[in-house]
Amino acid sequence: MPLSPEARAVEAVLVVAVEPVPPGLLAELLEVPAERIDPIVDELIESCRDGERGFEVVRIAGGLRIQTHPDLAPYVERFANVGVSSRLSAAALETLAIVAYKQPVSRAQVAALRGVNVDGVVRLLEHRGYITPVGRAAGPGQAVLYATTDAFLERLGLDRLEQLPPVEDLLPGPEALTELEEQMRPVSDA
Amino acid sequence: MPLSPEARAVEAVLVVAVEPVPPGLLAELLEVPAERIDPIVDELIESCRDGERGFEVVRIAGGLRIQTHPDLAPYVERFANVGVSSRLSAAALETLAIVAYKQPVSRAQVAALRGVNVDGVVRLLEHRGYITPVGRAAGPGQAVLYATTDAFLERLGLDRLEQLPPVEDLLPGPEALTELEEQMRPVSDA
Amino acid sequence: MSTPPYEGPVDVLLQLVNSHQVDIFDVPLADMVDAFVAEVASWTEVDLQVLSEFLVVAAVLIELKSRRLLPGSGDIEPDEELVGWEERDLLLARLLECQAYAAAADGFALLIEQAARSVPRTAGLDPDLVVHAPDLLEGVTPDLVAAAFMRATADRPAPVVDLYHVTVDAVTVSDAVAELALRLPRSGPATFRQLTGHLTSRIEIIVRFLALLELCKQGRVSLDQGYAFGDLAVEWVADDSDVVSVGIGPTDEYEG
Repeated sequence: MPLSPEARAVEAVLVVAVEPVPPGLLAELLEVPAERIDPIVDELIESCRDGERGFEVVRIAGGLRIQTHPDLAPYVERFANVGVSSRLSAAALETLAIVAYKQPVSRAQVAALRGVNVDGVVRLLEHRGYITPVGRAAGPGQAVLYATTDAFLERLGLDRLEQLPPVEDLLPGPEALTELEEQMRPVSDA
Repeated sequence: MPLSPEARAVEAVLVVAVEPVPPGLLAELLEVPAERIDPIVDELIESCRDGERGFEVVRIAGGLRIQTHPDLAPYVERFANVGVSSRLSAAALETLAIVAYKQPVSRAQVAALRGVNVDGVVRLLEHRGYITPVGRAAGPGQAVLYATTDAFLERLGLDRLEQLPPVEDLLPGPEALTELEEQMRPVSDA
Repeated sequence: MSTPPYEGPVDVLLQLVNSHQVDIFDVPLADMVDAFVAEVASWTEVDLQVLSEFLVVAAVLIELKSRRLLPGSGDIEPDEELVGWEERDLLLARLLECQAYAAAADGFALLIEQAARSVPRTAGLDPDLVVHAPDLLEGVTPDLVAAAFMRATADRPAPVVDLYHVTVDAVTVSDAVAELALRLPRSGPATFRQLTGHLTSRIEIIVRFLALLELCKQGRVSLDQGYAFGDLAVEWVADDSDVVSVGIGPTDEYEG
């Protein structure tokens, strides 16, 4: 049986969410009264109960999230081991390096530098304990700031962060950024 | 109708994947022969077709991934600060098209076609990960040759490069050719 | 109505060709210059690159046009006429190709727009899932981290001698001169068609032709054309002893 339009919208939001999504935010997004959310969520939870799908929707930490169904854990674990491979990809290593040298730094700042979305990689690095949130940026959005962990230093055989090899700061200056922006300018007739 | 155990396992893996998962890896994880994967994937794709769910499963850049259903874009956009993908300028798109169809191709070859210097645009496209150096031309100068990447396929929502329309289809028809030729013919008494 | 942004001289030509039945060699140069000047007037900063590219295209057009307008077109050397044809063919091919890629670019924009309506899941592993994965940092040294940082942040490549403008498969006139200087004394009189029959690319034929002109200028070969557009008779007239010392002066390299 197809989901209701509201349940589909909630599911879509959960698919892209990285953290559990509070019901209040869902009500806001769907523009429905807060008390309407619970039945919608129930419908969604019901639709993937009893092993109908590979994932389930759960209420957790005051929010909602999608997670793999427990009975499929062996596949997921095998994937985590094979799929992620035993080494970091060049992209992941670059993200880690940026965090190491620029910490504390937000995901958005890393993404701006690398020019791609880094949410998945940051999560992987955080999950493996190489980086950790250390606070929030001042200003609007209050982005989470990340820094490397002791485990990271330990694995690299370092005592202190200062022992990382010095690098010349090659970050493009403001004028280069402006140039990039220029090139990324949308076409005028949009 | 509940999914088959195999389709559930594939779905669980896709839920935790951060980039498209190649079918070969899925076969490995499920310990089934590679040729068994396609029907399993088809079953999964079918189960969320026709707006039954908030997401869809698609074949993209040679792998499989879960993504939000396009008709729910308004909710998703409102929720997620989607990526850092600003629009590409007309110049960037045209350069990308030339690289896509002529790859591997050097900057000089692209510049010769477009009639303008393309260094900045090529750098931008490379920075965004849509094109990448794949080697050097034989002969003097050993120009760097560029080709498109999986990120390019993902951005365009394509599974394989072969899904691009053949360039012959894009050429103006014979009547346009004749017309152009007419225009370029010197006066008859020359 | 909005005018499309100026994307370079080739686009200007394309727009002109597409907009009307404009004879490309009858392009109203004044209109073109006006359009360009209007474009320049809207700039906040002067882009020398675009300016010089425009000058190049304008110069080519003026040359082609003046060649047509000047009286006594009979005075034009037949070989120059030939070169003119080559230019037209190349320009035509290039315009067509540009049209195809412009169409492809429009298609790309559409695909990107459609694809952007779906957002992939990138949440990654469930946070409380216990994964006994091997240490991802195995084999990673501090130096590798530093190198990765340099890689990630080095947007501008270090200044190096950039050779990209050297064309991949350039055929040189001096090569052709050397080859002809070896072949002609042995083969005896030959025609241009015989000398170029085995060549497939247009640029090779043109280069061969320029090489013959070069040799003619140096007095090593005689060229004779019985009638307009007739085949060119080529004969080696220099002493054979010259052959070993083909010291050809500075010759140009042509991009193919």
